[in-house]
Amino acid sequence: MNGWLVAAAVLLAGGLGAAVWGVATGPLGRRVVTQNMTTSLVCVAVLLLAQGYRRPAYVDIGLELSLLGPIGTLVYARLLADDLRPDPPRAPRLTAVAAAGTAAVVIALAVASGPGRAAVKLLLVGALLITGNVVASRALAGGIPEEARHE
Amino acid sequence: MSRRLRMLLLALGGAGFAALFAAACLELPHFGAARHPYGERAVHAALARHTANVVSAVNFDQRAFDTLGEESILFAAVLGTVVLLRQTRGERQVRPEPVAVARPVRRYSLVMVPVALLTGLYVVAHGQLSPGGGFQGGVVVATALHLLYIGVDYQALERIRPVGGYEVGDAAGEAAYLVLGAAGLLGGSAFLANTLLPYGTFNTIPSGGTVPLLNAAIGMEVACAVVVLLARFLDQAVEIVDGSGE
Amino acid sequence: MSVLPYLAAGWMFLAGCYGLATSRHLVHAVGCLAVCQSSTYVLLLAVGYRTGGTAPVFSDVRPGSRPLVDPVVQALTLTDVVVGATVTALLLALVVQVAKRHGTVDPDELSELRG
Amino acid sequence: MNDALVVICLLLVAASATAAVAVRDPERQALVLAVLGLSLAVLFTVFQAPDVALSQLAVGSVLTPLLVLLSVRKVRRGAGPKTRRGTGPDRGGRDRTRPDAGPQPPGGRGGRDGATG
Repeated sequence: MNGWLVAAAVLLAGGLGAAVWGVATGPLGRRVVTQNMTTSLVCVAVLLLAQGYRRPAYVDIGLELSLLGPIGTLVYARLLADDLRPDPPRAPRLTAVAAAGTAAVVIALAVASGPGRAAVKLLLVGALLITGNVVASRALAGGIPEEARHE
Repeated sequence: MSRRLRMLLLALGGAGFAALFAAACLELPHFGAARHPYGERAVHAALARHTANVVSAVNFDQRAFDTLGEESILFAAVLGTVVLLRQTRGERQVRPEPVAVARPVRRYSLVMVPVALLTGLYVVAHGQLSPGGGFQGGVVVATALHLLYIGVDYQALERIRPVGGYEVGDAAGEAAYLVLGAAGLLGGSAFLANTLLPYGTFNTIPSGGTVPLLNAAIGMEVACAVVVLLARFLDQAVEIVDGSGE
Repeated sequence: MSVLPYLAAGWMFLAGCYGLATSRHLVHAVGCLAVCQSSTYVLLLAVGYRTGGTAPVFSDVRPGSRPLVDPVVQALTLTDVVVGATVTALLLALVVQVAKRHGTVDPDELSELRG
Repeated sequence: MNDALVVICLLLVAASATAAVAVRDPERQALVLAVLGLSLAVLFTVFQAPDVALSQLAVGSVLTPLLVLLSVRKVRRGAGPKTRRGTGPDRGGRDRTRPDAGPQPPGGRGGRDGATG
């Protein structure tokens, strides 16, 4: 029983539950934004779990997710650009909340793990995740124009 | 087969499966039980050969032959895709127009390509120590390259992706795995037996005998295979159009 | 609790099968097959789990200091994930080929074409 | 505590798997599959299988969506420009004239169209 695991459980039950609902219903724009936010959410949850299980090795999962998650969202931004263009999904507030939440959790984890390689790695994951999330939001909000087609 | 008949069959099959599966579940060892005879033996065997990541030890040492089969499946699937998605008669190739991706997205992609490549190589290189391995790292490496298509431009991807080279790399990775296996045979023991190299110091990169080498071979094969696979799909979706005119 | 993971895996498998049988688009059917495949990951890992155990990876823990979950099923699942991905890729290539040949990806229309 | 985590993750995985089947448009299904992949990755972490979680992430977050979306794009283009948008996914190739197909029995299809979750 420890606080990190409780935090992860609450985050997953609330956040990921809402994410499943958000990605399965509603207009396309909302679904894509939800997918983007899910990356941050799951990454933070995995970092919390790594701390809760006292296994720094699990941080590698967060590292990979912080890289691949935003790339995945860019895939949607790129290949669904035509469908998203009429109503580009903008979610500045949600993005800001996600970035702030990520930063808070990562700093708390880095403090808890003490100075050293582990803390640097955690901060790196956090920085990658926040940057990726912000850039992916920007890409969804019309950052990638429609591709010219040869018809 | 009519829709109704199909649904009836599905309902019958589903009900049968559900009943049998539920019955089987009740007889399975309970979730979270403490007895794992195979797992304990695998851990002992891995520690005896100084491999810190037992899952890698199982994959590349104790079950190395099965992994050969798995990689052959990957190899065959890529081959099948290449055959299925070739350019056929009546189709022509067009150059996709360049797209103007927003500046921050473009910059992010360009910066992330080396970062992701490095991470992929890190995951491959530490496969015998920490979670990860040839497959996971290989996919990350291949994904990193495709960031150029996603975030920059198709032409940018094409410049760093001579598909022929990656096809050779795919085959070379598979061949390296076979050669390492055969080396065990020549060294006087069995195919893919991990008896050739010293086992090294526990929890350092050159530990575990042939595990790191097999890991690297798989990493190379997977990275090249994914690049070739995606190249075929990208060709179809971006470049090749129906020649009869749309 | 002692059988919940197994039942969840069974549910996922059945849901995937239902989707496969009622699918009206072959790409959607491939997605449903991926769902079926993921049920096998859940089942395998659930069999190998051990309450209070940790991953059999000793880069950051001392061997013997904590109980371990079963590494053999994890290796099996790893193979399963790889094979699942290749199956998805190969089937999607087949779908593209079907679309080129027949101009449709609706399974019902495809069977009409044949008969 | 870990039991609660296992239950939460299992329910999330089962729910997203059901949603992935119920969402019938392949592009939207790709989004749900991505979320399914992420919930599977968390479940594997909770099951103490970081290696499997890593490979699930590697496959599920970029590779599968990219393959699915590229296939959908190719299939749609192959089926003609009219189906590009609007009528939903279920009518993939309807605009193709097929003189040999004969008249459709009325009411044999439909009803299920657009059954998104």
